[in-house]
Amino acid sequence: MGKFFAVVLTLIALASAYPIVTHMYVQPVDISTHGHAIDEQLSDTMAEAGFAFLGAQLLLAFFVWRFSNRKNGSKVKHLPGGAKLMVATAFIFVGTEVLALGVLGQKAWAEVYFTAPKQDALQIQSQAGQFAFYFRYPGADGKFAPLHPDKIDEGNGNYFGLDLANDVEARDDIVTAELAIPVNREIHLLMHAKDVGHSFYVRELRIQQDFVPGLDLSVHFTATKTGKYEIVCTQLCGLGHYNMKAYLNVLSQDDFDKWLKEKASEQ
Amino acid sequence: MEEAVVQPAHVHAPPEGFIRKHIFSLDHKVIGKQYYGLALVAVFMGMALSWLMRFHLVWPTTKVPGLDLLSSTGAPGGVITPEYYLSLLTMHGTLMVFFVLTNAPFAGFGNYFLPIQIGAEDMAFPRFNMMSFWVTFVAFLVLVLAFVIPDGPPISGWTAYAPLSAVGKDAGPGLAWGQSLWAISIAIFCVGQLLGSLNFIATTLDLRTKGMTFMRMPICTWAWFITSAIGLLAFAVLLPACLLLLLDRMAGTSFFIPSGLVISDRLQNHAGGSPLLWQHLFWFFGHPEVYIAILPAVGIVSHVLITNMRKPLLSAKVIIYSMMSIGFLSWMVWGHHMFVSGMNPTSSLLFSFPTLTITIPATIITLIWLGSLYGANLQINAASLFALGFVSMFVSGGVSGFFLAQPSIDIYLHATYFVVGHFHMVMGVAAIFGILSGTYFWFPKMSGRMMNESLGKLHFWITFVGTYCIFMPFHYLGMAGNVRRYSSFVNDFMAPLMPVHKFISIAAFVTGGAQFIFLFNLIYSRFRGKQAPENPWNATSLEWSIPSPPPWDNFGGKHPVIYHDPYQYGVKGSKGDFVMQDSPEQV
Amino acid sequence: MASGNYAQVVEPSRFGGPDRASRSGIWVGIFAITMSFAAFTSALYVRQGSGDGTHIALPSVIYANTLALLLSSFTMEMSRRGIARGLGPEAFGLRKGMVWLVVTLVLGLAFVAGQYLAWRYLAAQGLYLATNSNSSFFYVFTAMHGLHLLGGIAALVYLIGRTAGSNYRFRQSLFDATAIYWHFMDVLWLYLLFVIGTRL
Amino acid sequence: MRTKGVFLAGVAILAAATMTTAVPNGGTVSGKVTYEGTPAKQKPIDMSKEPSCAKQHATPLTTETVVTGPNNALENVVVYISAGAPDDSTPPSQPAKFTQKGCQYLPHVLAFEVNQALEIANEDQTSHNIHPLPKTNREWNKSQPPGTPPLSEKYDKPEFIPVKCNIHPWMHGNFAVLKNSHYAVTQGEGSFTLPNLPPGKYTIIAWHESYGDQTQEVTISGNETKTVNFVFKAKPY
Repeated sequence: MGKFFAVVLTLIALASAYPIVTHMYVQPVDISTHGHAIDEQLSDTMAEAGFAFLGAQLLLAFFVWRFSNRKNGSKVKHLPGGAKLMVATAFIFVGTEVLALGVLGQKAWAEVYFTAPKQDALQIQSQAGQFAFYFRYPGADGKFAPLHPDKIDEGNGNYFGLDLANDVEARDDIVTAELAIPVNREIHLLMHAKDVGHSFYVRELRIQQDFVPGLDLSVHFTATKTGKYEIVCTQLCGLGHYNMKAYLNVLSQDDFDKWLKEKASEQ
Repeated sequence: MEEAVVQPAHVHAPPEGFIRKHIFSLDHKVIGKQYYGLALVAVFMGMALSWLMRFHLVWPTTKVPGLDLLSSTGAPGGVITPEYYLSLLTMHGTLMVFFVLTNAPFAGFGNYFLPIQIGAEDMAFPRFNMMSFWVTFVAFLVLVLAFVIPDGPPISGWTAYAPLSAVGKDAGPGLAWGQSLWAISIAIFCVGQLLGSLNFIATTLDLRTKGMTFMRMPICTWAWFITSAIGLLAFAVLLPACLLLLLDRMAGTSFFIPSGLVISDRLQNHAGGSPLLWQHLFWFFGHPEVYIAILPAVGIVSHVLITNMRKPLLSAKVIIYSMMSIGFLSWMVWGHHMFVSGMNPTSSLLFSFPTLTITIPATIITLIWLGSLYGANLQINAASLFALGFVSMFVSGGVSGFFLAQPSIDIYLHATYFVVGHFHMVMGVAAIFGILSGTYFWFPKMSGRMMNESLGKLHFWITFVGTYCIFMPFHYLGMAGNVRRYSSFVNDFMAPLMPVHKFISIAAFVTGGAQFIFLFNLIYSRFRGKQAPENPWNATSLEWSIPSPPPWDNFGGKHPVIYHDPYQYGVKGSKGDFVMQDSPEQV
Repeated sequence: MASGNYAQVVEPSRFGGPDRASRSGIWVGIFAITMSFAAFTSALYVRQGSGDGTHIALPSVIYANTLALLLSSFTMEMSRRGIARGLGPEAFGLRKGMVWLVVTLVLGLAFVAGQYLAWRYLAAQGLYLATNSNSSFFYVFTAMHGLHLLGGIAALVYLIGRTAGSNYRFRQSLFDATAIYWHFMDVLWLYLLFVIGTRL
Repeated sequence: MRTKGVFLAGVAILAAATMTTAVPNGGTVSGKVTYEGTPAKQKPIDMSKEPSCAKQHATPLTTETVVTGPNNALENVVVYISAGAPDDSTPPSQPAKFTQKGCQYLPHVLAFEVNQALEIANEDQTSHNIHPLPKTNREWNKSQPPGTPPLSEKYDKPEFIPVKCNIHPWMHGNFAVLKNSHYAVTQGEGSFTLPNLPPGKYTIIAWHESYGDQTQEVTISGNETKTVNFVFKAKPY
């Protein structure tokens, strides 16, 4: 029975490793300038974690195979080196691993969070609400008009709560349901939550950031490939959470300008 | 002068009558069984809920016959609505984390065996002990009440993030009375756990019998002791958090609700609250809770492994110190649940390092187990199989934690199925394996009858393979960016992942089904199992020195005297290759 | 400390024993309560980050209450000493201890009543639980402390019952535990008063 | 077009409803509802988040807070008798039908009577959520997965109730819960007819979701036909 356990465990360990080794399920191609750091960090960790996983599982399997149901009265032996060896191993291997990954991870993290957006970054406001994303471009005057929650009227397409009646500056703001951005241009996304907590997740951008009501957060990124990608909500926000999504549309500068003009005419 | 002297409270007369014996009993053994029974009910409920979820995820529009009887609005015509899926999810998480993973390994086994293992006739405060269970039971009733009220169970997940959990009915079904019941239930639960932890600590400190020095306590006693210390702090923080949440919901305060929220076209009348405050308070409890679930299992498994390896661990001390350092570190890591929640990025790094550091004591524990297996005379039985399974799960769940501990990787993996896979492996399945191992090991002592070994082994094989089939693929889904807590996968990129989900669901049905073998075995053996001897496993600790089941005062009115460390195996003893803790013979 | 005088309930065969247990128990409980109030306090600090709280002028009755509570701690100690001595050779201490115990109870009740007055005073100013963050925290702090104090009062009533009852049968350790708890309530209140006074 | 079909159905129900409590060949009030000024521009709705709905609309739907017809006709105005006519003691037996199709509410404004059965159907391939926001009536909030039986509800107090779908923020509609059977909802031409009125003095109210309501008095004698017109002031913002 012990030998059987060893076999089963070995099979499980190998089967578990197979899809990873063969890259059966991997993150989609990275379209951001910072994503490579995250991906490298991920694969480094995968290598070390995979080694630890297989090592431990196979060792367990081997020992169970070797030392289970021995004939009665067979003398028990003790591992030379004993606990000291184990503790030392843990500290040396895991310790260095921790330090290495910790330090490397810091680099990747810093690329995303410790760099300020450039001056010429394109500012776009994103509002998350139950259960859709809406986006606002400053329009002709290049300014975001102030928001008035009491003015929100979704039936009328006023998702942000612009005071169109009294605030002339608000009338040129462009409100859209898709996030179109020019390729290779830094985007500074200002994040605003309308009701509860939400999150902004684009797998290809390697960006995930919560919307926290009452907190003005922002992320900045640069997309390097044109195309349509999905923006999904990853913070449980209510019954429509699964259906809360929008499209990120990365366009060439010209197409983007055309798109923006067209949207402006719809307002 | 004698007048002032009365019987110490712990010496209570043998209970009379059914009520006193089996319901409002002061006997730690009965209370332990009550906790275990409650956990058993909760775990099968939780499992049924997960079945419904897995079913809905892969067959979203298929009717579940009869489900509309449970909730006509939640499942009109038997089809699960998005909000009802979230209700199932919330109740599954709450039942499992609080009423199973906290109750069974810690409160259940702990209550039953901690006093016995230190040679006490009962807990220090039997009345508190009884209260702690019945309080917990009320908490359970309050929680499940949410299933039958018109509003339905809450939909904000077991983490109940504010403001979703705080604003009330406008934010959706289940968030009116359902969410309030949840908060009330958890608050009550905290009281029960605080009473319990207090009891455990006082008992361990002051009721150890003669010769039972700290280092002579069995590893599981240590685990329960450390866990109760963690629980004391954790639940002492969750309780205020729940009270503040209730005030926001019912008294119109604004602890967690900021200004200017518009929900269902209604401007909410709150100002200045901080949603992150809830996250901090919750995770300050929430992360230690992981260790409240896993440490007792670590203790139980070590206890079972040693007995079945017929040799002591390379070093019990090292395991104990590792558990302590894990408990200690667990207080500085709560922020790693909030890497992407807008917390100051520097603090993310500060939280990341201790989190990664926890892998060191965890690795030490694992290596000690592995190293001790070398040269063992390993007995294979249901108990030891589940213990070995635990070691395997502990590793599998541990390594995935390595990814999530790093903020940069968490940016991509946060809130994907990778996380679901991780915590189910390490705190869900692993802890459950610990409970099952303990059950097969201690059932003879608790009931006086042996469990059926072949059924036990069958149960193990299906469960072991099944859980890997369920939870390993979760990690792959996470790698592909599959978002968690979705009631159906409408995103374009998730379509190709559906086959994996089908596989997982089927595995879940099979594995869940296997648990009924266990349930049958439990009930059958309780009444038909063959009589258990005093010490069926030739074990050394005190619980095996008394009859099975033990008398109401454990040691028949006297206190045992301890002569040895808990694990004298692989020695020449009068009874065989072991010497009991309380036997005076020299080793 | 007193319980040493009555070693007969402590079985030498084991560590500590049930009598120690109730005192370790109370310390553990105090630890947990401290933790809870630490959580409340940190909540206050985080919450005040968004600074929408308006300063609260503390009603002067608060200080009277504080005085009452401090006194009660003193009388509690007198009572404990008295009873302790009473169990020794000179039994007259018992009656004395009893008197002090009742005084302590009265002072405790006075404190609770005084806190209630403070609430009325705030309500009269239109400051209710949900008015603003500071008023919220004022009510939460005082209410939570009040609840814990009522627990102490219940213990006092129990002790008085047992002490006045047949032949002064009670457990000294229980008495000590109550005393420790009562003093802690005192300290806790001083801390809260400081927080309320400086932050609200 | 499908929309018209449902409207016709709606009208048919209205007619039937009217029959139930009608006095044959009584008087009639008819007229036209128009606007003056520039109404707010109706914005196209981007449904890309719900492809199964988006592909049902060749040209994107626009918001429907102000729907106008030729020569300043104003649609979706509920014209009803608020005083003069007795409350309808027995609500009509036929249910008022409210349909979700292409992530749009059909009709946009549904008028029905107190305690009349309200039947809500989901003809889409996606889950919808129906969340009416009443002030005086009981509030409920239900989801309706595709292929589930229609929901049946009723309201016991007269009220104008905005309706929204929590899953699709752009979906907004209105319930007009009325006391009697004398009502009409204006269509493309902005015209309405309230037939079979017994002689008497009536207060007639025209209600519009964006422009509020207007009141007029009218006295009917015999089976004459009185003309009453309403003109709403429209603002661009």
